[in-house]
Amino acid sequence: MKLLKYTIYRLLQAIPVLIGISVITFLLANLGPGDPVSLMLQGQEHSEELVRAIEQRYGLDRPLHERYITYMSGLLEGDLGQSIYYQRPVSALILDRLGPTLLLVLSAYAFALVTAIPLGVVAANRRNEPTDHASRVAALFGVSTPSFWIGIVLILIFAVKLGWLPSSGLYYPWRPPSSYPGINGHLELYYETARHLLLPMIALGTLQMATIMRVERTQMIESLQGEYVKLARAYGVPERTILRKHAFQVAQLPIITIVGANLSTAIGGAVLTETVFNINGMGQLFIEAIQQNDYQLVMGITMMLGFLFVVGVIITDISYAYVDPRVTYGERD
Amino acid sequence: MAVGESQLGSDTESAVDEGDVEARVGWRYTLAQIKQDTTARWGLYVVAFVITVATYAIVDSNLSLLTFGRLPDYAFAQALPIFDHPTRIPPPGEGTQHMPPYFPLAEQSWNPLPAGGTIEHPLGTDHTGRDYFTRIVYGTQVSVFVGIVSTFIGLSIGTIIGAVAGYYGGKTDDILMRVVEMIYSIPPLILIIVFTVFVGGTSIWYAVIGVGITFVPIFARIIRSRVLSIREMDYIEAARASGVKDRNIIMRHVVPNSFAPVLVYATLQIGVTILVVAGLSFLGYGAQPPTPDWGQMLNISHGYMHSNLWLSIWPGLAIMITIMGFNLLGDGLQDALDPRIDD
Amino acid sequence: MRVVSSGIRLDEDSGYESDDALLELDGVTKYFNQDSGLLAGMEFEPSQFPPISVDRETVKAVDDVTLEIQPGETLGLVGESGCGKSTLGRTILRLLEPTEGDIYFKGENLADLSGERLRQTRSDMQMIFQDPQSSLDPRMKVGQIIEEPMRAHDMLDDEGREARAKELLEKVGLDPRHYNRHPHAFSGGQRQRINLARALSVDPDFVVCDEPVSALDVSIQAQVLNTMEKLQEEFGLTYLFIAHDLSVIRHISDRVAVMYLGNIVELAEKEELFENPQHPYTRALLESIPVPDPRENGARGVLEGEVPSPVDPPSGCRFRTRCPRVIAPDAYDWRGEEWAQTRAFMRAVKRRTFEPMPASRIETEFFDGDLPRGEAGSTVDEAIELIASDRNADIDADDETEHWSAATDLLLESFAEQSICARERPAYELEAEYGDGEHLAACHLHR
Amino acid sequence: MSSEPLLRVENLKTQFFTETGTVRAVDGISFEVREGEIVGLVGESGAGKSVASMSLLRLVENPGEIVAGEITYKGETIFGLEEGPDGELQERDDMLSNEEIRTRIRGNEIAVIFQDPMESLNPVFTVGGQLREFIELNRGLSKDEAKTEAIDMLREVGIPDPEERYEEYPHQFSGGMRQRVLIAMALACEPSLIIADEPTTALDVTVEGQILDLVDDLQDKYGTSFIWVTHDMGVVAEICDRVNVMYLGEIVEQAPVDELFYDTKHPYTNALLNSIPRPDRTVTELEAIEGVMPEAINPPSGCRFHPRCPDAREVCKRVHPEAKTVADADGEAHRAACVKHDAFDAGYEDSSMLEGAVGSTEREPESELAVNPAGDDSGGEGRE
Repeated sequence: MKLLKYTIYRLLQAIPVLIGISVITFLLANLGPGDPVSLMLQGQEHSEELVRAIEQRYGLDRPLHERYITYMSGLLEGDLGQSIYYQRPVSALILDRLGPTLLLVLSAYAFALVTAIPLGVVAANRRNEPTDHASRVAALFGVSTPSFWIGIVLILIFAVKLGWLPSSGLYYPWRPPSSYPGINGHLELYYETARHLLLPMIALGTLQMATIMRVERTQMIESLQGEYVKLARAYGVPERTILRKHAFQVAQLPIITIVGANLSTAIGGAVLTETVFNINGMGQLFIEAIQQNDYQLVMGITMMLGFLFVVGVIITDISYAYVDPRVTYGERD
Repeated sequence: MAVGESQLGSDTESAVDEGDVEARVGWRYTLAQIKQDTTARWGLYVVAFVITVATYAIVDSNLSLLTFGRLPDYAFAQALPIFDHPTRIPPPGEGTQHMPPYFPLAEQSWNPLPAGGTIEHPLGTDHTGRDYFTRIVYGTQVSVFVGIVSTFIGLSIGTIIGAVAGYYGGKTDDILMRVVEMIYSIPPLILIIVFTVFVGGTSIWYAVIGVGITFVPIFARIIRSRVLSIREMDYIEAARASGVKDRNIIMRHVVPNSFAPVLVYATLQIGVTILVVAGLSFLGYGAQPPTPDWGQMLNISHGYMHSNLWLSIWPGLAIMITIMGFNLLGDGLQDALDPRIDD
Repeated sequence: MRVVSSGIRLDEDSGYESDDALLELDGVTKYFNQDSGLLAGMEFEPSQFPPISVDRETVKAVDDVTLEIQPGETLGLVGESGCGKSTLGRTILRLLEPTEGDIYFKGENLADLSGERLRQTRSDMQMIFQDPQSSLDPRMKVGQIIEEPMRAHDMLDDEGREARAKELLEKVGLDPRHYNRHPHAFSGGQRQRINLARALSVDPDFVVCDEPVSALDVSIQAQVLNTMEKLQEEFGLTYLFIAHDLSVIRHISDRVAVMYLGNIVELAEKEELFENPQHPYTRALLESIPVPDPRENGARGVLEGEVPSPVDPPSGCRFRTRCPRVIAPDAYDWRGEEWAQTRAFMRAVKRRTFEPMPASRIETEFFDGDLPRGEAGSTVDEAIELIASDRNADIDADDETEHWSAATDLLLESFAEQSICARERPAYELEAEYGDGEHLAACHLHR
Repeated sequence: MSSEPLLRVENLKTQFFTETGTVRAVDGISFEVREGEIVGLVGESGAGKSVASMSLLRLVENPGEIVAGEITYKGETIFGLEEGPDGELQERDDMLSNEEIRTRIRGNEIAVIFQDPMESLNPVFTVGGQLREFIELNRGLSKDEAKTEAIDMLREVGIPDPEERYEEYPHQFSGGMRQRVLIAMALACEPSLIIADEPTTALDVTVEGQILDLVDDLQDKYGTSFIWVTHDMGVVAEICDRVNVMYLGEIVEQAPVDELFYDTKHPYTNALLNSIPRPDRTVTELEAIEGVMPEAINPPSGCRFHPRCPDAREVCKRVHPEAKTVADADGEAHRAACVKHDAFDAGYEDSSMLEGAVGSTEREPESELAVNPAGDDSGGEGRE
């Protein structure tokens, strides 16, 4: 019950932020010297009438706040406007491309968490031993290397040199296998998905992995020095249980926060990774929209990505509240 | 005696040494720590090296390091990135053919490019025959310049917002931090691209400003939390009780005491900034050709992967080493200034 | 008359000459609004409409405190953590804005002052803090720290300030050569001495000492206390000495005020208060404290339960919920032990300290088998009905909790809330047995 | 006296090996604890009392190490060294292994109560869950049995409404309540000895009174022995049967509580008692102990207390006194480490007074200034 209360509280808190995102995006797309019309007409001969016609067509002749209100009321109904370049609803375009991006980001996170947490715990437990040093150096490389370059190197090794894995594209596991030539059955499709996903997942996940590992290590070290760990030791709790339960659980709290906060880097990284691996996701759509000066589409995507981030943060906040009782239950005097 | 403190100092009066927690500030102390800390020392070496190379490339834009003489002009073309001009994104249709932001991976019809290893071209040449080594060297200045300048922009605006929010608290804090959260909610890369394309134009200048603004929230948050914790200190209250003016409290107590940890963050942030700008250039929205820039070089070399894979390796390595230098330095500083993790 | 060589007192006439109190508090009150923020205090209650309400909790840290401090004396302010003693100290210095009330310092109402005027009066009032670690800016040198207040009030020139700082270092028992050191080179006791030197640099008349020795080891405590006493004499200081340690308070104070949950419950001269305490809380406090004498075997732990939340303090006397001597409500007719038994039963039910048991056992356990007579008895019986294990055999845990709280409400409303202790706020002036000062006790036992 | 004590510590030394040198936190202490008694370990911060008490469970943290001494508990060797064939000290064969210490001693034989009730409980687990885990582990009970036991114990230590509070988290408890939980934890494991490390220091005086009462009652009921670590002479007087006074890693005086207060044999104990203000009578003049306790990394020569001692003479600088029996109190030895007693025969009477001896006249604590923790005169900067 308390958790539900907190969830609703958190959702309400997000409303002003979401409105803020929409304002920022709207202003960026509409206020700059590169206003939509001139962007659209760039390089073309145009007359005043043409400009006015375009302005009228897209409602650009009305004052800014009116346009914003129109846009927002559409937004509430799930209408993100019409893409100028594709001549399709923005929402439909986004929906088309959302899947691969989510798949990529989530798998990268899964990869990062699965590798980083055990590594961080081991490093903390064997502090200042070779294992610790090795994992710290690895983490240093991880935070210092651009994800797209990791992608390129991975392609060079595994696709170009060794030819083991494909260098681009993605098979969508939610599509029927029949839509891909030469794929028989779901199992084969999943296998292909995995093969295609592996390299981009590592490329995108490495930074997250390194970040999470560093935090995990620091937190575990701190947690292992806690009084409650001393107490558990004094009561004969085995070191293994202390490491896996007593110290571990407390150390995970900041990890949850980090996962949420890093979502924005991950989404940015997804744009680059999709570019390197030619995956038709939101990132690619965004780049296309930018190239085509499709400001409606750019606005829609930016809002959507901001929204994704906010949702991600809310989810992590709620899981934090779930793990840490101090958040939902008020402090008692 | 910092070690074993947990046991030795568990009595009522903390040992004198715990005073060091707050004493771990100040320039002389910081420098002494850097000298002692291996990590920080190496970080300092790398950063110093990178900055020297960058400066060298600016001071003498006509000299090649290895040939000890003048290279043909085309080797570094109009090298200085700082003087390139904002260019509008080319109009639809034309743009994609003219300068795609990325090259799809496909066999190019080029002959294999020179692999390098010669005195003249130690790292070979790019697709237009320019010396790759020289371009890598010149790329340093773009990265270092962009990293430092945009971090500085983020730091200055962030400091003002964070300090005001933290010191005054209440509604001011609330509103400022809410705005900061809004900016923070849009993924940086996306925000920067939208900013450069719609507000400015694809130019390194707009990228620098865009990156700087995007990182304002990070600094604002750090400074704010630092100011909040300093505000709780008794010495601030003592100063207030003594009738010291607000302005003097901020200038003499709050600012100096917040600065050291912020410096650590700024150092680490330079690395992050270089990372982001490299990504931006890779997509074609950072430094524009013919400026030698690592991200942009990777963008181009991506298309020649099958001809000369080393072209894709060198710029990446350069980025990695540079960022690593700043990260090492920042980590070392942090270890030195943060008593909790005392290796 | 600001000549350094003429002595450590900057202006000889700064001593408050009037016969009146140096400091007078009249109904000083300080409330805090808990959490701030755009959506803070917003409550979501799905069971009501509208489901969202804004409810800001107010912590009543200091509530209606009236007292006087005479020039040259040390007033000890003692109380347990969270009782509001530090808040009161900071409110007096106007480091916190009083919610209500007047603070007269040398006849001038500080509560009315603000801005530059307030800042200027700060040279007359100083403060010493509890935590020797955080009270000195780690980046400043000792000399700068001591000179800062003088600089803020434009006292002396650079050389004069340095000379005075060095003189002060010597006065507080430190080596003047330490002028150029940073605080971290000093031990806790030495830091408190630097704090003293800083406070004295502007030659104040009044110093609020907020637990100045509680972070120090016992042997160092004595050193610092002795120095403080010596300085008080030399500088003609008036101290408000805040502490939780009754021994220290007894040593250093002339008069003592005892605080509980934002109220002053007792105020008297030191000997009178310690030898003839008139408030049940003061007594409990004195009885609880361990005496360093193995042959002294006092009662201890005489207080039940915990301090209630200052957000919603009890009405009337704030101590009544834990008071061992709550006055019987007049509405009923009590005989012998009846009220004492009922009170004990009421508190046991409220805190749920016993396991559910049959009605007859409850009666034996709490009332020796005899319920009080008349109306009181039937109320008690009703409460026993609610919680006895044989009256409601097959109920689940939730129901059980509900029954207990129903019984608690019934008992509290019928008895506790009816007592004069709940209905009126006590304030009585008594005749002192020791000395000839006034003795205030906020307890209805003295009505 | 004839029967073997519950715990015997002989010449225990625990040192911390730090970059700046070896910190001799505990330097050769000996004491014993008998069945059903409360033994006090008193001293100021840095005296080494906490390290000493943790050494008993072999819970000294890096870079600390027990380097010498013998700890015997119920006839078993918790720690003991012997000279090996190569002349190096090595662990004795009968010394319990780490695993044995963990399963057989910690918790079920010797339990601890820590100073800080706020930090000692894990914030992410329920109070009941933590209590249950330790009971399960140390008593070999099943989950349900352990839970019943835990709730009973919570009620026993005076936690209202224990069933409900069993499910609550530590932050929902007040400081006093958390300390009760820690006491419940210690008692529920049914140990024979409980080490209480400043268990009431963080508490308010009325709560402290409640806790002391509770411990007294429970000790009567269960007959558990206690080692009570504290700096508060008041608490010592209230609760302890016998007392060990520690100064800079050493036990300087050891006596039954009444003798300690009424027949004080060591100048440090005496000075300590004279320096504290009293709640029961007005003390106008506090006799402060001059100076501060030096660091254990570089203790003074001879008697470690001599630089602060009002009775110090020249001989005190040279002779390091080992504690000796100086009086007899109803069959109990009263030991003190001070050469002024006849038992030492170090020529104290004939020794000259120290230059600038403290104590004779009332002086400002200048000697405190002599202690310069930075170890230099250039000011604070050269500290590290």
